[in-house]
Amino acid sequence: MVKSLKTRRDVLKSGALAGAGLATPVIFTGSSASAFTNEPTGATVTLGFNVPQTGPYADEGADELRAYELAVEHLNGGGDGGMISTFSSKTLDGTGILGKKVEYVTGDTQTKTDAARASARSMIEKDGAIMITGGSSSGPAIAVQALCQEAGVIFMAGLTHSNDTTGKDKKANGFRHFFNGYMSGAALAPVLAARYGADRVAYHLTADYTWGWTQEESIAAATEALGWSTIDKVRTPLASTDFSSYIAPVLNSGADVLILNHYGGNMVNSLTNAVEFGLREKEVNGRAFEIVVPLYSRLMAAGAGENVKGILGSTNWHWSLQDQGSKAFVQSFGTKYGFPPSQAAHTVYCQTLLYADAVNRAGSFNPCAVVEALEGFEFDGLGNGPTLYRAEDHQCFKDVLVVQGKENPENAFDLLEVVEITPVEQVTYDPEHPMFAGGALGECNPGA
Amino acid sequence: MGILEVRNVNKRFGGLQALADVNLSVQENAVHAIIGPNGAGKSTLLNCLVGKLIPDTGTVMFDGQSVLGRKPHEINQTGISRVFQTPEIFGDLTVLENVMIPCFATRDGAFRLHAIRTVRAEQDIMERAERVLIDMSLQDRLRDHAASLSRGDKRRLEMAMCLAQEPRLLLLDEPTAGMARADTNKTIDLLKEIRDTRNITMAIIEHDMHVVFSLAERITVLAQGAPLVEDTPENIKGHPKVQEAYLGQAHG
Amino acid sequence: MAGLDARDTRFLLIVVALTLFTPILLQPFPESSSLAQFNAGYPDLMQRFAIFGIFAIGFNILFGLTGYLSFGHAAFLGVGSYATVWMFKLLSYNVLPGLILAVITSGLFALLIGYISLRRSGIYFSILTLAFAQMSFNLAYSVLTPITNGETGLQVYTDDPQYLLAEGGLTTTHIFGLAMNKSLVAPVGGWEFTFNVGYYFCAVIAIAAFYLSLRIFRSPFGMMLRAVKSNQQRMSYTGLNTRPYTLAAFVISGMYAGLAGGLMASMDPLAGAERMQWTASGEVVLMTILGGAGTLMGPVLGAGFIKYFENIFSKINDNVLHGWFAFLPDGLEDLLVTIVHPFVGKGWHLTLGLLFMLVVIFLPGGLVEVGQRLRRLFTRRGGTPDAADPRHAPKSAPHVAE
Amino acid sequence: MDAILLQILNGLDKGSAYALIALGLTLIFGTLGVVNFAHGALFMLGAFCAVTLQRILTFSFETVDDSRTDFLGNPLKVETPYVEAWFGPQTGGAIIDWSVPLAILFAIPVMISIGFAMERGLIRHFYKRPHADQILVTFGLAIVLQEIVKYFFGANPIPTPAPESFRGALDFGILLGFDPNVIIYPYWRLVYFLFAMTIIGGVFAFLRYTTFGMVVRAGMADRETVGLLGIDIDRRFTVMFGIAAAVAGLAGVMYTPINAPNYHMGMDFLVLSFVVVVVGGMGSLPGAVLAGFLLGILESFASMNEVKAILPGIDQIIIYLVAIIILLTRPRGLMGRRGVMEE
Repeated sequence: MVKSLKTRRDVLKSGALAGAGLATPVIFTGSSASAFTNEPTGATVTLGFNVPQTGPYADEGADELRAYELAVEHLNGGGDGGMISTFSSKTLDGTGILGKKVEYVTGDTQTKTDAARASARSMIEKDGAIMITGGSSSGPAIAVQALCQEAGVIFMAGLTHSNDTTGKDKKANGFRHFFNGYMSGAALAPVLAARYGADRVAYHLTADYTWGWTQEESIAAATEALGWSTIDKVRTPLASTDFSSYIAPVLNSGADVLILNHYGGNMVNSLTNAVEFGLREKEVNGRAFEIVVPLYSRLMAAGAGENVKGILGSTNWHWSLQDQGSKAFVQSFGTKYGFPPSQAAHTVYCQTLLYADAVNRAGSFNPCAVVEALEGFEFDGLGNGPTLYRAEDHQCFKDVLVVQGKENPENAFDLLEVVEITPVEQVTYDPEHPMFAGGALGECNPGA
Repeated sequence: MGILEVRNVNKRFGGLQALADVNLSVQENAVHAIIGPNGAGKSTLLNCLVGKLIPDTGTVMFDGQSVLGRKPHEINQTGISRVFQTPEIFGDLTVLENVMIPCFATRDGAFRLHAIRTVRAEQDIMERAERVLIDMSLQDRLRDHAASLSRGDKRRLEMAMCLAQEPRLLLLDEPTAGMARADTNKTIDLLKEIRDTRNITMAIIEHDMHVVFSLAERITVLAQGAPLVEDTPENIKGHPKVQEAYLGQAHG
Repeated sequence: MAGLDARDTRFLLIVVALTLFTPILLQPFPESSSLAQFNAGYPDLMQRFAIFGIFAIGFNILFGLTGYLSFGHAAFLGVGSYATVWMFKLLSYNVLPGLILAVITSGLFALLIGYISLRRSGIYFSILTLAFAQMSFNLAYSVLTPITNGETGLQVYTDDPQYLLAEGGLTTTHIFGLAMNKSLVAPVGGWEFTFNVGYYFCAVIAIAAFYLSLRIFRSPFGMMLRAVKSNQQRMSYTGLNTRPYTLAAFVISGMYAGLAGGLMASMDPLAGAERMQWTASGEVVLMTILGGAGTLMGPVLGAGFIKYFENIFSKINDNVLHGWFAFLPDGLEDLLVTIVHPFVGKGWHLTLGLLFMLVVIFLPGGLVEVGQRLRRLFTRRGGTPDAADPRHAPKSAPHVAE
Repeated sequence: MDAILLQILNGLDKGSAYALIALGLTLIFGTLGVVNFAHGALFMLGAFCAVTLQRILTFSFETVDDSRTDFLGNPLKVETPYVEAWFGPQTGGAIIDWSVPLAILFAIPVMISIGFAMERGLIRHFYKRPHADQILVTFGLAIVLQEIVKYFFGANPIPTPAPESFRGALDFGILLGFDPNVIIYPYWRLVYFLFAMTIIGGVFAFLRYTTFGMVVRAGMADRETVGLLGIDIDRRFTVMFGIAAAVAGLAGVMYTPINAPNYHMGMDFLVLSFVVVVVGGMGSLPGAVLAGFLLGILESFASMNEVKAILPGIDQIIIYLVAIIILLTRPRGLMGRRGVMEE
């Protein structure tokens, strides 16, 4: 592979050396300069935080950025250390990564694949980032993951829930801590069956794009396996703001459960519309009609307000968890910013720590060494219980939370309550599962 | 048989009969004036001739061919050019370019994609345009924006654009409207010169009787959409119906 | 030279020089200076300048010359990208077949949309093009996913056929073996310049595209288009059918957009559906008007301006701000950071919006008007007051008679 | 049959929003000749008037409750709205509950002032400029306005529920002789529809029966002539801009319980409302209303499963498809006049 992405950092040093000896400029191609892309040669190492700062997911992005800043602070020995103290691996000692002080650059994905890649490329090419992380939706995450594979840097995915990220679009240089659509289905279905009965009739409303489809497929398969039937799967345009014309047909469809495979503004609006049309008061065959939102986000639950009360869904992490790691993180984040972290903040904080630790354990920033260190890595103390970074697909396997909109919130952040912590065994699947088949990790790419 | 033959043309706008059974015959190489009080249908008739409007019924023959229902550019290609009451020129282009465009149209037809050749390479077109502009005494303003010309110059430019096409029939819509007497006389001389030096048939709509009687060989009088009389200038002058039509208008 | 008169030749040479020296010109600050943040001489952004320059130049052929405001040009960009990526998937990573197919398909697509949309003019035309583009985007994002790969974006997978890919052949985009991502890095003193193959490939095509547009501007066809903008009625009464002229302009500018889209995919082999959205169409409108519609250089300036903002300003975070103002006393530092904060980083849209307004209010002719005003200021002193810039406004391109 | 009725009801509602926005847009275009890309932003500002009033009404003081703790384990700070403290929890709570309808009173002066300020400060200087300049400057303004809102209110949607008594749904089917629970229509949507009809009726009556309105209509038809009559048409047009802004703002206020407002809701509606205006015919008020309802209803029908089964993806493109067909068969939209915006 002919690769010669060069950064100012490496060259700065070589250039300074050359410049010291010679008055004339020295020109050379980058490929011979270092072993891998953006090899940090100075006293610092640069990470690239690529989050949506504009567009509909800007609030998620802002929360991710806060968590990144916190993580950098902790890695460099500032603050109370957060989850570093609870993390099962003990290589992080507040001296940065491999003794190099951690610096960071930020970019705006705008929640668009093109913008996300442009921003990631500029962080790699211009700022010399050794690792890219972030994102708040699957399209950009998959696109940036592919870019990092080509460029030879590590990608630590942020909030991305599509099966494809570690399924057909998985890449050797990419890692995902967040859970996925299949896991949501596997965790949620038994709770749904236990609560609402095993003979329910479900009606899916699905955002008409890749993520929506994979989640719809996952949830339908998981619920059908437990005896539910699916009466209809209706795709809604992404640009919809008013879902009334999609909600109305649910009324007389014979369904008694509505599953909203929506995220972000779509989720807030479709849920609001569903409640507005009286679905929550409705009874079908003597049983209460139920609404399910498989992927919950607290920030978005806040947008739906009262409407989320009692509605079941799943989430990667919630601040009310009482394990040591979660408590330490909430304490540290809450003290600094005045409110508890979101699941997006949690996952990116973990990803940053996991990357730093992997580099320390590998003793090198070389992406291939990092990949080796992360593959099959088992850890604990980051809020989700014992966790495995599976080597076959670079997906984290850990417990999944089934949550419910809280009936009587005590404060503005107390919107969800954990109903059940689904054990990791229940959400584990075979790497060759049909929903994930079709892609290949390929070889790790160190670039250069 | 005239070069332009209009037969039984009718045009209604809602309840208004704008043209009622208009017949008109313009002889080749003649100057034919169409006069009539305001609202008599003169401009409507002109619009029907150039394809801006389509008559409800009737026929319009030019040089033995029907031009009815054809698109304005197709009608122009048969040899009919029109000068408007308010000059229709390309304000953003230079004077020379304004005249080059009709030259291209005459040479190349309705469409030809000259995307790579430069304008400067079109020597024949340029020379032709310059010649016409010299005839119109606009040679000093070749590179000025057309929009910057005076009203009179704009009229002459539009005339130049029409003449550059070497039309067989030139339609003039009140060519001296709003002009001072001296300018009007100049225009009359110009039109006379065109009449005498080029083989162009002209149909003129005009209010100014001075212009009409200086130029026209035949005159058609329209009133309320219908042709009242058609005759020589001498006979029209004292025609009682004509006076009635104009006086009637003066009264109310 | 090359069918141009002396002034245009000089102008073209200046553009060529500027383009070739872009990697140097865009790195004005030494790497160690705190202003290095504003350097833009890295491959991705330079490629974007060239690509969006092509896009805007093409758009300007339609809008600047004929006055027809298309709100759907991003659709052609998207079609070009998809076509190119499909060529990567089916043949190999050589960009040439992809670019050719991109230009052809976008031209055909433009022919279809233009043929229908040009039946109307004014805002009705704008809405028709907008409607077509939005339909393309919505479908590409959803039901056409088998062709476009939807939200994820069309990309090359290892199991794609790639019939022409030889064993051990390049697995990054290249032109006959010269990889697009190959760079030559030259450190000079404190500065560092990156000369990237991809950028120069884009730059050469951009210069060709610019030269072609210059020829079109100076051609009888260009004159006809300006005449259409000036007075359609007179065109008809001069025996010219305006439709084929506008359609030709529409198709040409659609092909430019397709070429730009193909180049985008060639620099970065992934095609996302968002590049077809109406906001992307709006962006090229903004670029063109901001730079100066109807001028040759304006659209390129506008494109550079907006891309610079999008890529440089959005990356200035509080951390960077504190770095800049660190020399000040703490209170003052925080105050300044607080004041600047809403306008940079995630607030770059705000700055961009304000700048649009300021430019439109005070510089109706766009950014090139700044140059024209400056030039006038100097030439007045020099004594030739109305030597309007020959490069730009077709309005002031009277050298047909020379 | 019931499904069709249901979709007509839904369409009326969506149509109301389209019609209200398009009405203001076409009013501004018809009177001032300005293409206002910031009109969607006015709709959004209206919605945020409701949010602002909600914030004002729930403006609270803090008391520390030692018996409870917050998420960090510190004593919980309890926030009590001043309104509840002053009027008692009962009345105060009711006032907060009614914040959306109350916001109408709040939004009218605010939106009219914003409209005046926009017209006087910016739009006025663009009457004589090309449409492209108007589009650019108003688009810039729209970006600025939405970024300011985002700065203060964040990017996520903010819930603004309807008053308690308007939540829930009316069983429309029973009234028409269907089985119960077949045709359900939320109360608030009914309110929205009636509200929209009232506003539309009000605007039409104002233009038809007041001398002010007659002058404005005359000005829309022929601005120069009215100017020649010595009437100061510009001042009246300023007022019309204020009214158009208020109409868009009220549409936004009342829409908040249907869709939780966020900063880019204006852009979401902008393109659609332009399509609506053009389909109706630029500068035609009845056209805008007609097209608004027409497109709203068609959009609802297109989202029916039965329709999508035949034409997949039709709901994604229906509005644009209809716009194309109408513009090709009726060159100036449904009720447009000749010569408007065609140069």
